Amino acid sequence: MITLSHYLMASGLLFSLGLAGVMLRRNIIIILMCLEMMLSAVNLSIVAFSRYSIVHGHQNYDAQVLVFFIITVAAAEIAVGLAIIVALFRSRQTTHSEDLNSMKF
Amino acid sequence: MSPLLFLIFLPFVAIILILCGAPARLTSLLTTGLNFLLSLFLCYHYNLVLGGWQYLQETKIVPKIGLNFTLGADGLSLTLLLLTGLVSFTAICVTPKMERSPNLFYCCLLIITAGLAGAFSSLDTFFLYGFHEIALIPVFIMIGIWGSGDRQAAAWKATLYLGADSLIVLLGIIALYLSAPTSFRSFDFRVMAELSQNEISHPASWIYLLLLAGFGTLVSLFPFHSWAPSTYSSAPAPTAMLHAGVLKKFGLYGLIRLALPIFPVAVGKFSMLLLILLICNIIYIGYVTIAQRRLDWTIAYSSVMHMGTIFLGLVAFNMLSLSGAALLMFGHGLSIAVLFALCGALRARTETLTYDELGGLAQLLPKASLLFGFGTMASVGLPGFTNFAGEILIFFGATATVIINQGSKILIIAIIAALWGVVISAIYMLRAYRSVFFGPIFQAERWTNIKDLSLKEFAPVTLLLVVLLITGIFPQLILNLVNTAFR
Amino acid sequence: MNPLFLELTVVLLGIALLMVEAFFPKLCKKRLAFVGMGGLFFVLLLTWLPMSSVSIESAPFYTIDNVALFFKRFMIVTTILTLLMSLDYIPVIERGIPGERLGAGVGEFFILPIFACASLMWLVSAVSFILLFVSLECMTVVLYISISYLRKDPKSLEAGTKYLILSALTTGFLIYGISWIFGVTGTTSIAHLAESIVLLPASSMTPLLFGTGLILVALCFKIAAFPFQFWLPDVYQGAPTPITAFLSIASKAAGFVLLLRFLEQLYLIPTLGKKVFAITTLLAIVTLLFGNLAAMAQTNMKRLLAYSSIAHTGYILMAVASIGAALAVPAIGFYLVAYLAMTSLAFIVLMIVTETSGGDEIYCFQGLHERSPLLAAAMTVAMISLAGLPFSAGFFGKFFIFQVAFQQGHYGLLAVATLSVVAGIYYYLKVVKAMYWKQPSETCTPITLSKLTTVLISALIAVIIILGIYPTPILMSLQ
Amino acid sequence: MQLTLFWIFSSLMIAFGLGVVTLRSPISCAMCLVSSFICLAAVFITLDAFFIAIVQVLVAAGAVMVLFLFIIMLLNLQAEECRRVKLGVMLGGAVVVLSFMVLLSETLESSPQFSKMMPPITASSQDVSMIGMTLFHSFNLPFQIVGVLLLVATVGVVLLSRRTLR
Amino acid sequence: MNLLTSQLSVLVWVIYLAPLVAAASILCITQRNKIAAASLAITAAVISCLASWVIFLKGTDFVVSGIKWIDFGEALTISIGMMVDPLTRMMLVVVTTIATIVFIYSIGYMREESGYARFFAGLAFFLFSMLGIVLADNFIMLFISWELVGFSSYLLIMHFFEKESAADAGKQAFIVNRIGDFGLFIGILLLWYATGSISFSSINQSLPLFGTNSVFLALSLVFIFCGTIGKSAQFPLHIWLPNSMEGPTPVSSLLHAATMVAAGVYMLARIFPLLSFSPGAREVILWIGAITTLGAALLGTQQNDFKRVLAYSTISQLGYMVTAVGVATTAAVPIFHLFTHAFFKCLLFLTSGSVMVSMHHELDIWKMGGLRKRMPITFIAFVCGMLALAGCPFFSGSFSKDLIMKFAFEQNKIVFWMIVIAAGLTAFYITRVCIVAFFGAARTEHARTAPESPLVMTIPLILLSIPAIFSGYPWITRYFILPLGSLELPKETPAYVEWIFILFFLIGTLAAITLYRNASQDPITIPLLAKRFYIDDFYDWCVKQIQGAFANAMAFVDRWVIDGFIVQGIASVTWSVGFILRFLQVGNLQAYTLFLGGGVIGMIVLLMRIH
Repeated sequence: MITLSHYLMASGLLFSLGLAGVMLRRNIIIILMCLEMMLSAVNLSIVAFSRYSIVHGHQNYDAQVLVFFIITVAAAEIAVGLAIIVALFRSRQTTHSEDLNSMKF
Repeated sequence: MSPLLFLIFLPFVAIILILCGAPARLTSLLTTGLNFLLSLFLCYHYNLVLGGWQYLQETKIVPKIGLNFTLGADGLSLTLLLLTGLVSFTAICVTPKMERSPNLFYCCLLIITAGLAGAFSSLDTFFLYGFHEIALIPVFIMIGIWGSGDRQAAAWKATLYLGADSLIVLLGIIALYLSAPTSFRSFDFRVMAELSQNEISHPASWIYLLLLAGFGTLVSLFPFHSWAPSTYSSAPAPTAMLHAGVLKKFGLYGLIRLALPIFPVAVGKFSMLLLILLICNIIYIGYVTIAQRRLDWTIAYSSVMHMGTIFLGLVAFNMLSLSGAALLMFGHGLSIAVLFALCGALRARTETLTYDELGGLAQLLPKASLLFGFGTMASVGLPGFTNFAGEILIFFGATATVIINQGSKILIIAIIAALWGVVISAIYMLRAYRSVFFGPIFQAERWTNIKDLSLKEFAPVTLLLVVLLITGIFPQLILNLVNTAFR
Repeated sequence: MNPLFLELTVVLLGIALLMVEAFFPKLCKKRLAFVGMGGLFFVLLLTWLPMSSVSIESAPFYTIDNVALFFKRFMIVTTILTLLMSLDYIPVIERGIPGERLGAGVGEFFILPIFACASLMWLVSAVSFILLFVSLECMTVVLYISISYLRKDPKSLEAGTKYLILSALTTGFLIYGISWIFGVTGTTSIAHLAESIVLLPASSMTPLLFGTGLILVALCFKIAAFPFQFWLPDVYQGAPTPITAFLSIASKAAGFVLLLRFLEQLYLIPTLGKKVFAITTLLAIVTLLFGNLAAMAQTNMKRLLAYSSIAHTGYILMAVASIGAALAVPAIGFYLVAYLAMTSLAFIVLMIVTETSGGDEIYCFQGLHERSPLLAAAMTVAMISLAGLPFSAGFFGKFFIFQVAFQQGHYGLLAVATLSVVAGIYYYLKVVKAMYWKQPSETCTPITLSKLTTVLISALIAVIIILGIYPTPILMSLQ
Repeated sequence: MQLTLFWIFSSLMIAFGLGVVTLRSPISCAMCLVSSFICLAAVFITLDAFFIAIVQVLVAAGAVMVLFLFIIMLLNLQAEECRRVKLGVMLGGAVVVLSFMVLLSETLESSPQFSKMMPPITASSQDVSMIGMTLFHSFNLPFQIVGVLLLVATVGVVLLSRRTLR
Repeated sequence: MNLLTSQLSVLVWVIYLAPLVAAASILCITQRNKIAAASLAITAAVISCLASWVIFLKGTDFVVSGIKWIDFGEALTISIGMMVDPLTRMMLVVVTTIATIVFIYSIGYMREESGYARFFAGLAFFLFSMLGIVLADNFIMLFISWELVGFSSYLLIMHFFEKESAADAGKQAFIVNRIGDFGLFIGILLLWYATGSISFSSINQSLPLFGTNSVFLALSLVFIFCGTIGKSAQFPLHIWLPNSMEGPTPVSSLLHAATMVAAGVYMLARIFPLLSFSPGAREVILWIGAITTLGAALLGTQQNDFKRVLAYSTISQLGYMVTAVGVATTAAVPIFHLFTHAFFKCLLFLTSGSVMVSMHHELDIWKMGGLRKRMPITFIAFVCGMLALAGCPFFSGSFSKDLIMKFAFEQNKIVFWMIVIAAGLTAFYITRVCIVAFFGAARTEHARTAPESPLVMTIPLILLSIPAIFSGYPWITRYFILPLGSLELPKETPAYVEWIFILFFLIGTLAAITLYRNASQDPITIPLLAKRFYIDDFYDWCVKQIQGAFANAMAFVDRWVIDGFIVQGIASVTWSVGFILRFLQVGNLQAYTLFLGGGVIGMIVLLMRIH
């Protein structure tokens, strides 16, 4: 049977993949995708936790609402992020993170 | 309302007036003059028979932690307040006309004055500390703008060194505060001292060491002295006068008020260390002073060296030596102010203070030479000047301690070192005097337009010297005041 | 009254202004700002009304204790100051955004902080991870937009992007942490965290720590503790100056409130408390060292203030690490208030100087004293206060923090802090040095200030000095 | 049944995730992401979280993906130009990710609570209505805040993405 | 004269303060006016002098209750207290009388010189300080006056400060005196340590307090004696006195011959009762005195500078007095020589001043010659002084010297022979000066045309010649010296002692006459003596090489090790660390995410691992 740790491991793997993408990719759009992936991974673990902790006979809906919020917030965040990227691309003609180096030290 | 409050707030009022467009020099002169007269009056009005703390006033600041703004003065504070008034007044008198932002200069001087007045009249360690540190920035600004020589490096060194040092003091004060049991915690040093006497608190000796290092640095105790010479030699004359003359005494004041009465055991335990350091201050710095080739550096180092003698007075820790130390603080404050004032006047005229480039100025500047001579003699401790009386008392006091301690060897060595310091100071001060003022005129063609001291330089310095002489001939005037603190 | 009305009023104010902006685009933007400030001031006054306890529905999320009330006021004041600063910043905004006509898009610059203010007010009341997450994100989104507001300025966009990526990344960590805490304890409430943890078996400690670590990372990111401070200097430098100030003050304060609420619970569990205590101490040490030492060689004023902001995080972390002392929370509150006054003063002067000398490097401050004595004096007061010299608000702040740290026996931390303060004196005085020692360059002309700015600057100087002498009101309101 | 579904969809999810991280073209990445999210929705279903699964498909896989693709098209982004791969960065990233996973697995092994079986749901309740109840009743305040958030985001997106402002 | 003690006290105050008032008035008011300055100073001196004579003639001992200078009750009370006893009275008279004469003489001597007012102010101040020493009833007042005397000496030596040599001499005098005072003050502290008192009377009666600790007593007294070594120019601190001849001649005469330098001996006389109980201390004193006597006499034989010869003779004579302290049974013996020496040495210096004025400040005796005829009064006065100094029988000096030798003969034969030889040398060198300067033919134009000095200078010479001849006779010593103590030897010395002394005097005189009659240059040159035993050079070397090198090394340590290496080192290390730390902030988003990831790992690991 599937234990909680299966789900958590799957979520963890997805989270790690997202993290790896954020750290290793240099295209900001793809970084945003990876971020989105990380948030989804979190959703998975929350849902898993809620499913495995039965309250009054049903799963913890508080957690599911949290997931709902996360999805919403993530969407908003991505929207704003993409808007910034559009503006950035318009002014710098790039979405490459290494080109963002006018301020350092 | 305590009259001491006026001493602190008058300068601030003056600053506001100057900012609003009042003539800077006149306003500052009036303010400091008024402060001087007020402190003189307070000294006169102080009830010697009653002794203790007078002119008390208490304002609660943070009642929960026992932090109050308490003003009050005893003889020692009054003496130092008098010194503050006198030196700040003369410092403003001798301030030359300057091209860059004169208003700022006077404001800075006034801030230092107010800080000093506050430091010497606060009974709360917090404000004691705070008021003294006010001077940090004005000094920084003044050295940077109006200093001479390698002024930027000097300003940085002084500010950072003293900044670090005052933090150590702050830590010491906090440690002291926390060492009292919770319900008795207070920043009032009278309470702190009482607690130690009742042995309610358990002051550890490391607090004493913190305070010693902190206050010691301010007094340029070896090996924490290296900020002092460069600062004093680079600072404009009025700044150097106030800093070396008065501000430096704050460290000693702090030690007398905090470290010594609260940690009698630790003082005894570490007297060996302090004695060794003060011997270094006298002998080592003495010889460093001898090696100096410039007037300003010589005077600056000399002020470091003289602190050793005062420290001896503190270590000996009896009524004689403490009174002597207080007297010497007063005398040294005035004499070093005289020397720096003249040093500044000379620098303005000759643009160099190197011995090799000077000589025979007495023929061109008889007044300056006369006053400098007096200053020199005061500084080397000629009888008739306050410094002599102070030194004598310290020596007797230290000897008295030797009697009590059944001949502590290191103390004896320290006394001998301090006595030898008198010789050393004669060596370098007389050489300085001789190199600058006597002998044939060096490069006579350079000094064709040189002018002797004007009245505004001559009069204030003379005032300082007259006070030095009066209190030197009648030291009991000061001692009566000071003794109220050491009874 | 119901405290929720406070935020509601602010939100309504923001929406109303948005409407006005949308329907009357020709309206003078300054009026908009003044209405916004007026409204916020009104809400500020409302906070002194007696508050009813919050309704049952929102009770698990929302608290209105002293700390919350205090920081609500704090946030409102910060926002008002930001708006005041923005008034002087209008020319820069106009240059910075591509508009069809002058003044397009300026109005929103005044309105967005109001929404941020509302979310911050929720945030400081949050005692549930859910409210925490939502309101934190709300504020963050506003900041994303505001930081990249000057679209013609590549630096602003670059800063926005960096903040976006890094902040979103930490959001990921935050909710991952929240999910772990929820998974282990079964609760999303911060206020009842300790109660739930006590019931747990010992074996749950590791996952709990895993979650705690992740949440701490996110909070440390907000307060910019080392090694989570990397975004900060770049973002500070690139963001519009009023937003930098807002970011530096409000966002940091909010981070600390959350940290306090979270750690207060953890400290109740002895085993956990010790670990967290050690971590906070360590963080304080490295943050102090990094912030202060790295600032020493800095030549750009905005970056200098950024590093200084990191440094101040270090100081406040000292107090967080000493949370056991009675005065710790008031000390943090006071420090933040002091930080509010001095940082906003510094940023205001910086903004004016940047505008008139065309740069935010420290050398642009040269001879400021001769160009405008008031500005120089204001900057000096700000620097003195930031450096923590008496009698300035910053001094009392440091004093209280040193005291609580001493009380808790953090001697190593104090030693590091001492070194830091000295380094701080150095780099703050670098500015003072430039203003006073140096002569202004030939091209620099005297600066004339508007009346409002003069009053604002004088008021801030007065606040810094008064708090430097009489800090009690602030302390009292946090006890 | 559930086991099989879990294995299939979670492996697919990971695989597509890997695609996002490794593929060069942004469009491929976006497609992988969509696929990964849809697999995730399927995994949600194995957890009896039907509503969330639907939302996941609608919002994440639908709306967000459209947004991504739209932007990629708008900006006309081609495959990421080849820049020098920084070995240090790769190594650092690998170390961080690997240690993160090590820590995670360590955490999972540390407690017996993670190896418990999925408990059966006893109460018969409607998923959506429960969520609705929770959302609008006890989570009213956060819900409002999310509203404000969306408002702000809208304003922001308009401000940032218009070529010129009116 | 029926004066009450209180009135006498007032008189003492008048004596003491009149010169101070004069000095202060000159400094503050009459700096520009030559005549006013001179008359003020002279009036003060005359007032002091007359009052001193009144006190002397009155002849009562009393204590003037002074003001309390420092008052700590039991612990320490220092008063400006004065006492009058025979010793004081004698010294008062000698000091004020000679001072008055020299003051008057100075009008003539200084008339052409610059700094006239300053000079008289200095003289008046000196007189004040010297009277302080004489009148002091305690060690601190003595020490204060002692220092002030040193200061006025410094001022007066440096009178012609524009001259390098004068400026250096003044400085040297002050510093060397300070070194002596260093010892003196240690001595005072030691005595106070033992007795708890600083007043002479109680110290002198405090012998029981020392008990058996004779080493301590000897040590204290030797330290006290250090003051004498400095002030009275004893070996090895004698070098300043010859150099101090850079000052105007009246100064040399008054300060560096007659009064100030004798203060050291006077102080020893003050504590003589205590001293007489410490054979150890007296042994030290004795030897120092003897070495100084002989050494200075040797050096005197090879000096070509008129005043320097006199300076070395002064050192030598002071050596006699110090030796006398070491050998005599009462203080009267050294004081007796002090008394006679004061007059004849003052006289000799004044004649040298008279010669100098006539010779346009030429001091080399080899550029003089034949002055006997040009300046008869000066010559006669000089001869009087010379004979007194050389110890010619029937002149004052012979009485006192003779006495000292007899005492020395009793005590220590080696010392006896040393000072006898010194006596012979004394006769030799002073006769040499006399022959070279006053006899023979004039060697320069100045010498040929040298005029006799004006009356204001010659009258003091004549006045001083009288005591120079007669002050040793018993009918004078009866009033001046005998009240101090007996001059009798404990037992009869063999008569030949006196003859040895006369013999050496004759040998010295005759040798000088034979050698230098008609000599145009020095027939003997002994570099060792001409170079003053190389002691000055040795000191110069010490100051330059040892003290200078040490000071420079310390300065180096201070500048480069403490300040440079430690202080600035810490600062720059801190700064550099900051500078390097800054590079963490690379500005690259990817790096930041990596660091952040690292931070996360670090945080979690730490949380899990810390216990």
